[in-house]
Amino acid sequence: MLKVEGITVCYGQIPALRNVSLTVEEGELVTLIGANGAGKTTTLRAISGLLPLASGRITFEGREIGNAAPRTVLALGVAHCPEGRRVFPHLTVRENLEMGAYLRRDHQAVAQDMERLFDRFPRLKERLNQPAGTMSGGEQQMLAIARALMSRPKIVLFDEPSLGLAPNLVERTFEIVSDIRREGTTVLMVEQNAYAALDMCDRAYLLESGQVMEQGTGQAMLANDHIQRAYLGG
Amino acid sequence: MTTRLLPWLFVLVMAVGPLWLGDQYILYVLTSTGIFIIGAMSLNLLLGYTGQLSLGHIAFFGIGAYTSALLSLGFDLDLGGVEPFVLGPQPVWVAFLGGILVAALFGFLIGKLAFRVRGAYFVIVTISFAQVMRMVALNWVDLTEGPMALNNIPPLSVWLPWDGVLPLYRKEYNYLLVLAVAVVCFLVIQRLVQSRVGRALVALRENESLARSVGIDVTRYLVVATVIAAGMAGAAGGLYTHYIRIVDPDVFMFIYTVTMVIMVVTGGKGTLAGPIVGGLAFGILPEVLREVARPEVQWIIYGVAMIVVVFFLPQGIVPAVKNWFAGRRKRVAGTALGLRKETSA
Amino acid sequence: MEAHLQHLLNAVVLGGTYALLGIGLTLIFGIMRVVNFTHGELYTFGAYMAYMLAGMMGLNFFMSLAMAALLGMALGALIEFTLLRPLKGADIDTTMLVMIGAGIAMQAGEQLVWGGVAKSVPSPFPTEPVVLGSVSVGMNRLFVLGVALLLLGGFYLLINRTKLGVAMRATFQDPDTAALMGVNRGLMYTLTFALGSGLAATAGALLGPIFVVTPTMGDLVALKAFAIVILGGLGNIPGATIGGFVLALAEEFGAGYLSSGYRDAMGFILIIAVLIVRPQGLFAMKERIG
Amino acid sequence: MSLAFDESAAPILEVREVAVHFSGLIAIASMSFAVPEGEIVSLIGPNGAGKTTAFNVITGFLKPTGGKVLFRGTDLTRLSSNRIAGLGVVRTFQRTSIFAGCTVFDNVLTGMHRQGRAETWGALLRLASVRAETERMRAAVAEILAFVGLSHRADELAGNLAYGEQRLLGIAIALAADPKLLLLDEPAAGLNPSETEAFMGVVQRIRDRGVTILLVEHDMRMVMTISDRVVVLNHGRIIAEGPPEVIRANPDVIQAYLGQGVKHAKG
Amino acid sequence: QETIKIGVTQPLTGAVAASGNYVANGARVAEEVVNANGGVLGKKIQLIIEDNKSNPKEAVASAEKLIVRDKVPVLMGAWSSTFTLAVMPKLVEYGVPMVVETSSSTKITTSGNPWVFRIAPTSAMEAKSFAEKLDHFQPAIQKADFLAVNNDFGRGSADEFRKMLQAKGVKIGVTETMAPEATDLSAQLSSIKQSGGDTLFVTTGVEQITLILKQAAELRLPHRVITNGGSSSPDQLIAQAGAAADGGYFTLFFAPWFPEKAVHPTVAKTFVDGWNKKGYDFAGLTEGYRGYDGIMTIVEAIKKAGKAEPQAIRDALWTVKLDGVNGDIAFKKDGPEGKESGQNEANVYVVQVKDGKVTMP
Ligand SMILES: Nc1ncnc2c1ncn2[C@@H]1O[C@H](COP(=O)(O)OP(=O)(O)OP(=O)(O)O)[C@@H](O)[C@H]1O
Ligand SMILES: Nc1ncnc2c1ncn2[C@@H]1O[C@H](COP(=O)(O)OP(=O)(O)OP(=O)(O)O)[C@@H](O)[C@H]1O
Ligand SMILES: [Mg+2]
Ligand SMILES: [Mg+2]
Repeated sequence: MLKVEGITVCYGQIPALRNVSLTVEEGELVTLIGANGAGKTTTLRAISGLLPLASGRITFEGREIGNAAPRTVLALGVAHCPEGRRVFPHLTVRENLEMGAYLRRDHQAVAQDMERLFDRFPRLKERLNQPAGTMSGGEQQMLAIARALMSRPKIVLFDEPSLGLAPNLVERTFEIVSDIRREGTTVLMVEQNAYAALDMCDRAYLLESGQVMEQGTGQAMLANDHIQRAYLGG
Repeated sequence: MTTRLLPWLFVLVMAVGPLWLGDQYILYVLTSTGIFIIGAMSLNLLLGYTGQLSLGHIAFFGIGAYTSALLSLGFDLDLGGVEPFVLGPQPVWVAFLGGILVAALFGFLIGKLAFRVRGAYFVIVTISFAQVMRMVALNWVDLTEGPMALNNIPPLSVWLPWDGVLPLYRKEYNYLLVLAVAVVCFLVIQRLVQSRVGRALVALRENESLARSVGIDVTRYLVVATVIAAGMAGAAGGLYTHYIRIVDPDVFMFIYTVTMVIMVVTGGKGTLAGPIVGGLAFGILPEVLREVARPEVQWIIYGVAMIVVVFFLPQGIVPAVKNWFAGRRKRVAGTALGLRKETSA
Repeated sequence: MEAHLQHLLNAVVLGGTYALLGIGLTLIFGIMRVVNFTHGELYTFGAYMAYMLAGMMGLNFFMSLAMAALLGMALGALIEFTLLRPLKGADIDTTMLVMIGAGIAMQAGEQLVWGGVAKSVPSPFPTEPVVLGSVSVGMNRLFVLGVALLLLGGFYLLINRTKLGVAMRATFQDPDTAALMGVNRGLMYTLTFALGSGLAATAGALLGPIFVVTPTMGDLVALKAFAIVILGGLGNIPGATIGGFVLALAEEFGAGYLSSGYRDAMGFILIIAVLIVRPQGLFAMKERIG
Repeated sequence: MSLAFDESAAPILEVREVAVHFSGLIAIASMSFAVPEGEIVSLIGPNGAGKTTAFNVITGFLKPTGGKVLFRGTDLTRLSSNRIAGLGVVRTFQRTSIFAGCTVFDNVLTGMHRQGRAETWGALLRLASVRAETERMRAAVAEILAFVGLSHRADELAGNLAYGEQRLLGIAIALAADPKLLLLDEPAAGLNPSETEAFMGVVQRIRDRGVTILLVEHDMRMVMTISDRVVVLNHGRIIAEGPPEVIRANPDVIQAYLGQGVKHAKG
Repeated sequence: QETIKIGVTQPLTGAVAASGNYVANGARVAEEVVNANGGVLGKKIQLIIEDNKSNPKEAVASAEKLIVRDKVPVLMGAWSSTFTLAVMPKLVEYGVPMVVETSSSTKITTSGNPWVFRIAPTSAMEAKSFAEKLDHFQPAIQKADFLAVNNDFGRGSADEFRKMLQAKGVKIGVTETMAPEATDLSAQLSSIKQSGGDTLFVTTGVEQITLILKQAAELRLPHRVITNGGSSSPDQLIAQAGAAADGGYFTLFFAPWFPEKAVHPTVAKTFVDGWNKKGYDFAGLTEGYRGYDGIMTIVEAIKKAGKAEPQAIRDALWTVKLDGVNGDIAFKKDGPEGKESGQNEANVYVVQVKDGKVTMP
């Protein structure tokens, strides 16, 4: 479904990704792990069109999307929940969610989706008219996740969705990820909570210094010595 | 080592070059540009280092100019008391220093105020302050003569052991004086920004709450910066007033602040040499343009030149030149490294 | 009493035009954070367009007004596209410098094209004022007030109640994330700048027949518009509206009862005073830290 | 690991009945707790419980609606945030906070502000003492960068660092300020388990240097491992307080915060 | 062939560009007329016109440039009093005379600058001439209010007229001022309406006069409006203020509708013809004459001096007796002894707009 083929991405002159390839099949949950600065975020940003490719190809459902505008990529069904929350600080919670459904025209369905998300994150409903920037870190993270789901994507790119969430909510978030998968949405997830991520995913990739070092099923990766030592603190 | 000597070489060339050329007109242009460069340097301290855009900076310049002019001419002030307050003409240097002090005092007030308002709000407060000052100069006719202007302002003077007191009517002297003041201001700013105080200012620019969280007394340093910047702008104003020898409320014109901003940003804000390079470029440009086109077209070229500079050198001229040199050095180093690799392989 | 009423009426009428200028700028300065030094020139541009269309070409006044607004938008779009777009990501001072350059060039261009001599736009309204008891006001001024109020209401709804308005605000708070939501960033930038410019041009075209049209007419106006935006809080349309009226009241009563020499200072004194008490402007919230 | 909470240790920080309201919204209803000198105390609680708000109150970024904060007997609620930092109470930010336009080195150097004495006049006259001080500080910066593991990034612009590195830099800056009491707001967010583990070592070493630490963190493995004591906040009220093993078993805390299947959470 | 250069500094851009350009145009007409008649001392004259950008600092820069770069032996300028005052130290520094064509501040000729020769009248002189015409006004002026632009020109004029009217037994109401760039004057006019006077004296440029007339009509101001300072152009006012201009009186130093009523009709006619030939705006004649008379004065002085040298021109300026568009031009001594400046006694005309036409009562 999503195919990244040998991409190189640079900030200025310096390459952050070198010849990275990965694939995500329809209905899969794939995670990306790696140390700080390995290039995980960069990979997701390149897929969703925020960064230009120096070389390589990205295709989604057979269509070339490397270097396409973020809007085009989203319209094809790729949603991106960015790192570090990135809610619109001066918009209210409701307006933030509306932004998530920006490209959608089916207003009634949008309203229903919003209600469903409120069931998952009741706090958001309590705070509908609060400017997002005044919410607590975790509340903002909930909002960011909910917002990404508002577009009814075919695939969601999550960049550290559990960041700053309390344990019970981390749990809830992973449940949601499982839920949406069950509903047929594909997921590509960057997660520092490597145990949980590897445990629940189908396949995983390990990035180191901008290159794919390992790949395999989640369980295989969990069992991998190197990964145990370097990333799981085992 | 060369980079340390470079500024002094520049000063030497500036001190000797124009005098050697002996062209009065060039001297005039350089002197009046130099005065504004001093203003721009002081603005850079705020804009470039603390990140506070003072779009009313000319107010300090004007206050310096008016104070210096009034002190040197003497004035009487009826404040509604029994006796009007009368002050006779003061020696020009006393007046000049007075101008600096009063400007610095206003800088203190504005700095205190800036404690409360930042960013766009600070911009507007400073604009408003300059406008109010202009209105005061315009309407307090008893003191400032309002729009009728203060004229016949004495020039600055020097005391020479063999000549006694010599009023500086000649351009050469005025030019050298402006140059000297500029050098002093440069040194003050340089030392300040390269110190702990300077880092505190930059911290304020970059991230105020973080700065406070590590114990930087943001208000205090902002006040220090504003006082110094205002004092320097006041000195520039004093130089101006004793050089042009008339001062009227137009000295508070917005376009003058804009001129300083242009000098700072095109030259490279937050760099020491920026205001000087930008100042020379955009101070001299209008004089060059005089010969080229009709007046309106001169302005158009001037405006377009600014846009062009930003487009091609968005950081300003000085950082662009620095990067170019750094890049070249890196390339040279890179090839050297490459060679070594080959030989070792 | 009569004098109070007359001053009040003057202030309300003037406040409408100030508010109009304020919301145009609050879009660009308040929302986009571009210190727009062409705002005054776009105002001037609108006035000259009204002069050209209604005065020289003899078009219907209301038609000319609409066309001047559209031309102002077009010019705004052009400025955004050629000058601001290539600078994407540059800081506020850098874009400001470009706008200063553009403003200087535009003003000189206006003088080159139209000459320095004042022009006047023919007005379709009778010169006879509307008399209300002891006070009176020009018909054309009432018209301006009416249009201003309509535009203020319309833009309030646009920015705060429509999807487009939300997207506009989102874009300038976080362009990258807005793009991830499917917003066409470029379009938003151009559109916002064009709308702000269109409002400035509309103000110019509306006021052209009341005042006279000169190349420097925008200078003072631009400064006041900045003041109004700040008074109301950045990006806040109701704030800018109220800011406009407050400024007009301060000027009118300051000039009427204190000293006319300080008339134009009143607004600025007011701003300093307001910002000392409420540093974030009259109608804005404080930011959260941490 | 150190012993459980020692009643006799004098509190370095005492929060007394602090309340914070935001126009109608009650962020903190009433909160009292103490931090004994030399310990690591964790403040945990669900999202939106008021932890960051408490930090904001302690460090003077927010004036509380009511209550007091005593640092070695001084009431902090009256002081400005920089004065509080001047007393040695230094915090990090939950939202990454660095001097983005400066190099990593300069970021930390700026953090050392409190340790410098050079003032305007000294700088203008370029006194020898000032120059010596600068040299000393530069050496200290290198040490701190090595301590948090950012030495190799010293000349990079801080804004260009990856997220996790920026978080580490934030801590380096706080350390540079020579804290007596260090308040860390979710320092491990964005670190993977190994990095977190290494970071726990860093925190413990900071404590061993005599710095008291108040920690807000959602990574329970870290909290439970290194804390001497845990304070649990929910809906702006303290619902439990005690050594980690007690808190871990507290049903209220499990219900409100930890959740049932702790297996997914880190640790 | 060599030419004789004459320097002109005027505001060609910026706030007061409109008037500055009119004056510059008048000077250009003079240049053509002189050169068409064979120039002076057998050479053609050549104007070098510099823009002083409506600001005093630039006024100095333009004077420096003209004197040092172009080596002109004589200057004309610099429109506003502040620009002129700013240039004056340069005249002493380089020893170059300047003919002042517009500025009205008394300071210019009283501050002891022997290189300044002003053909424009001071506000005091204008008030004095106006006093002679006071009886023409029916009904007589009982109580006067003032609205003046807040600069040397406006304030000076309001002061002098107030003094003069007071001496004539007219009651004085309020004096309001306005910023030069102000467009909304309703506050000031509302206060003036309150004062209950019958006549409003207005001193400012033509743009603001237009605004005042329009806004006075909107506020139903009962006053008769009289403008002074000579910087208005009734034609422009009729065109732009329409009916609102009706009934107003305007003091001028040249009334181009009635060249025959000028002191020297043929001179006035030559000027108007030259102006029209160049296709300049009729409305600009009331200001343009200043440039014309200024250059003519300079040319006359050069002729008398017999050489184009600053000192000689200055000495010759004292002996000039010229038929100007405004009237006779000759300089009297003004200012401290030994350092006197030259001041010309200018003529003043009052016209009235009636039924959309300019008339001379
Ligand atoms: N805007 C930028 N400019 C320059 N370099 C950048 C920029 N953003 C990231 N980098 C660099 O690119 C590399 C990869 O960064 P990236 O953000 O993709 O890492 P990451 O794997 O997501 O790390 P983390 O876990 O810390 O989020 C890092 O070395 C980082 O310093
Ligand atoms: N400036 C503000 N205006 C309005 N509400 C606010 C403001 N600041 C905080 N709040 C609210 O106060 C509550 C406490 O926020 P706080 O940031 O302290 O939570 P927290 O415990 O740090 O949560 P997290 O673990 O998610 O970071 C939240 O519900 C938040 O929405
Ligand atoms: Mg990342
Ligand atoms: Mg928090």
